[in-house]
Amino acid sequence: MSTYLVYTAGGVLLYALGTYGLLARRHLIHKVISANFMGSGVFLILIGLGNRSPEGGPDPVPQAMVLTGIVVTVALTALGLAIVKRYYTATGIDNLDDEPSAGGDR
Amino acid sequence: MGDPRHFPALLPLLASGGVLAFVGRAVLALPPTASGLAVEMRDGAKASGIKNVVTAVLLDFRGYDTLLEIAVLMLATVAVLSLREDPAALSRRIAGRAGPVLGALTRTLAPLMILVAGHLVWVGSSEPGGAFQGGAVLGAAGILLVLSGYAQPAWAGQRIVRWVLTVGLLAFIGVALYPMFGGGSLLQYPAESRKGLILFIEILLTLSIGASILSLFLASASATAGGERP
Amino acid sequence: MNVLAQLPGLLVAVPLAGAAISFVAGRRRAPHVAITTAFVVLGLAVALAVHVLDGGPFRYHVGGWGAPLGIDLVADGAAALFLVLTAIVGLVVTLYATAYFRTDDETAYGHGLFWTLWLFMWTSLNALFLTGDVFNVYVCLELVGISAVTLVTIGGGAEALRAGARYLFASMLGAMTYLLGVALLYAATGQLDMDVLRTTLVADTTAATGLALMIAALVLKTALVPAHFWLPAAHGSAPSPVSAVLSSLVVKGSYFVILRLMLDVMPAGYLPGVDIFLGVLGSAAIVWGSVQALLQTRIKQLVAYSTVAQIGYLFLVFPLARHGADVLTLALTGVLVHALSHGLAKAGLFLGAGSLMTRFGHDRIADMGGAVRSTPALTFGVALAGVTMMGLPPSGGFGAKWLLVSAALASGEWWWAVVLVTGGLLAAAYMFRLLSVLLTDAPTELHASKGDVRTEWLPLALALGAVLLVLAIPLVSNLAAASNVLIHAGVTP
Amino acid sequence: MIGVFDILLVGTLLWIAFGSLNENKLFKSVVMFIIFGLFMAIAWIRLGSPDVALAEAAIGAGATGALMLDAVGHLRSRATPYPTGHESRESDDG
Repeated sequence: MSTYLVYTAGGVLLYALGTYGLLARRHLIHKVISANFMGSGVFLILIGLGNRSPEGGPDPVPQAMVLTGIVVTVALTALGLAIVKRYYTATGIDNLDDEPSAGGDR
Repeated sequence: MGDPRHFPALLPLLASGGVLAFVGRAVLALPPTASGLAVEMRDGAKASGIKNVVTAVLLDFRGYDTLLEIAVLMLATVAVLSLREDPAALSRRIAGRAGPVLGALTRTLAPLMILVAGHLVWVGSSEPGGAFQGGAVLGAAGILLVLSGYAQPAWAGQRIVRWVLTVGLLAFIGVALYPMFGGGSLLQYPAESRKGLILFIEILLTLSIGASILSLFLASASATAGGERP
Repeated sequence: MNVLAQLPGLLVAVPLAGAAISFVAGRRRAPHVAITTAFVVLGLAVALAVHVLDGGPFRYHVGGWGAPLGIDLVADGAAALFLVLTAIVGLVVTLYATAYFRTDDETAYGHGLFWTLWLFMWTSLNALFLTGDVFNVYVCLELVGISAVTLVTIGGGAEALRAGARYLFASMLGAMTYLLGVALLYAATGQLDMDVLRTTLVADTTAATGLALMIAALVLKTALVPAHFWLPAAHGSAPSPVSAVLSSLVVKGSYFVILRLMLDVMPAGYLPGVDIFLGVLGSAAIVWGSVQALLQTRIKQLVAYSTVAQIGYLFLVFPLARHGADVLTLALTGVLVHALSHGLAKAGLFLGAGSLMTRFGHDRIADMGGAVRSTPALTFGVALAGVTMMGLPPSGGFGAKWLLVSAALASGEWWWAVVLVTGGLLAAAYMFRLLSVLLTDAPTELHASKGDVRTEWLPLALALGAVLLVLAIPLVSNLAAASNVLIHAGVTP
Repeated sequence: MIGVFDILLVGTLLWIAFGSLNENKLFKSVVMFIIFGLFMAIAWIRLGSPDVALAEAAIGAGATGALMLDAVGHLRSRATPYPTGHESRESDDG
């Protein structure tokens, strides 16, 4: 047992929690938040496991991957929230369980 | 637990429990020491003259990931713009509701953040920092300025705004293509101009990441202030 | 500059530049940028295919580093095939879209941003077919995902927004799971390059878990039953040119990565049972998707469920690949022909369905009687696409099924052949349901009395391509022989 | 060596994440999400990744948080024109 394992285990738990939230929470914004937690979980696992270097100092490759991942996640989040807002304005619905009453689309 | 009908549902519980067991087992099976590509990367970075190895990985060894990532950011901005309800909404005032506290905070914080962003880019090749961090701070400063009403971008999809959003990506593509004319491959900076080109890209990326993050916020925020549905 | 050596880099950089320029160009000039880009990319893709046929597969070191330090692109026969398919469908869809999307309406279709989004998607598909790096796949998948979701919602209807939201969450789940898989794989092996992984992969719990997660995520993105729940709504409610691209190309992007991981990167039997499991899911997809297609009353929903079924065929290669080089060669050529023929025919069907909906002003199959009299070229195109979908001779679909059935029989596992034949019969049933209405000689009342030449004839062009593909099977099999899967399996010297 | 600080930090992260997902009032959920981002930044520094910490604070907590607050505000400002029945119970934040 060592420090990297604490953060990695936290990452795994966080990922599982996010998965649960994404599938179980009803409100769309809660789903977006859940996906972000999943992302943070993966990032913790990446960098946690990159901290196993015997000669000290974390592996730079996972760090670069996480930096990329953070930017990608904010892009996904922005798109998700934009769709949620537009959908809510159009229908007044904030989840995926209810069906919109009038679906007029080509 | 919140909504008794939805939160403790069986399928999500099984899914996340399964993930926990499956991934947990895999993590515990790992040896306690491993160095991945760290050694190769450090040696490579030493040869290329960039002291911050993370920056070297992002902009040099795996610069292709970064090129596509800038594309992701610009794509997301375009995506959010395409989801606007009313194209005119963007040109309306979206802020100007700062209280005295936020106002004072912004007056101190925003210039500081812009300085920090510049500093991050400048030191990025040797210390923690670089285009991503600098750009993010720059974008955050922009959001703060807009929220407190100090900046009023004429955000109307005009040519100039489109250019600001695109120029970073276009310049990056240009720099990526440039080595091809000398027989190199995509993003293969010539050794003699490598450091200069990387710094040039860093500065461009900082501005374009900052602009993208700010416009991600503006494009969506203005939809709120755009008034009622037509 | 030696253009031939630079083709992989150009195939990504050119459409990316096109996307950026189309955004700056504005609503009116963007279509011209898109058309220009489409022609250039088609030229580059064909050149790459010819180059690979001539000189075999090659690797392209982005940044000049080479794996494991840098990222490598892999130009082999299979990648070239998918790139050419993307370019052909892409060009036709671009031309069709110039007629389909009105450019004079300020608010219509994402404020004219369709072109930029579409070129971004094209870039990401090209990048996905070329990449040889498992983390780079993640970035490409995100580019595909974001552009696809946005293109679904671009019409702005409530149904499309709902479908887009569902698609986005499926996409997020897939992306995070894929990245988790990469994290475990990298932690176990310290490598990200597929070719390095291929030569260094040893039995290891963590690496196997990582690869299993990656494949699960890709299966979700490919919409293989039972992970297809997001597809029919998304493909059915998107604007028709978008549906065409989603069904014909986007699902193949993630499929292609599965193909690489399963048949090239992992040694045979590395994930025991997964190959058979994927084959079983594929069979289930063929049956379930076809039955659902039979039950649909709206034309685009029928076509979308047909995609669910057709995706199934692509997964039959995995159980067949266990039976030696000859069966693998037949099966791989079969799925490649199937991917091409489905790509062309399905794009034709969706474009045709879109034109029919524009002409009739609704999407109810039952009320589309007499289409053959009022819109002969269009109806003929839809019918011809249907023929290749059923696998009737002579068509690309027939060639694909023939190869796959031969592979199944040669493998001794005849039950895959039963699945293939059943799938063909079911496809005939649902296509016949549609065609029997369209081909009736009933008087019709059209919503739009005149159709644009592009929306009338382009579906027919794609369908003809899918039929004539049967003549190009020797070419496809040469490209299959030049794919890394067969080279590393020792089939091609 | 397991540091007490590390265990406390990871525990806090998980606790905040759970709280954010278990909270029915959206506004509170989002605020907890932003606080989570700040704690993540500390975790990155502990893991020797100051580059990631900077990005997390600015993007993860900052920009993402601003986007989410804006979305919550949007949903709240449009909540009135629609008759109840469509909205789930989770959106009535106070």
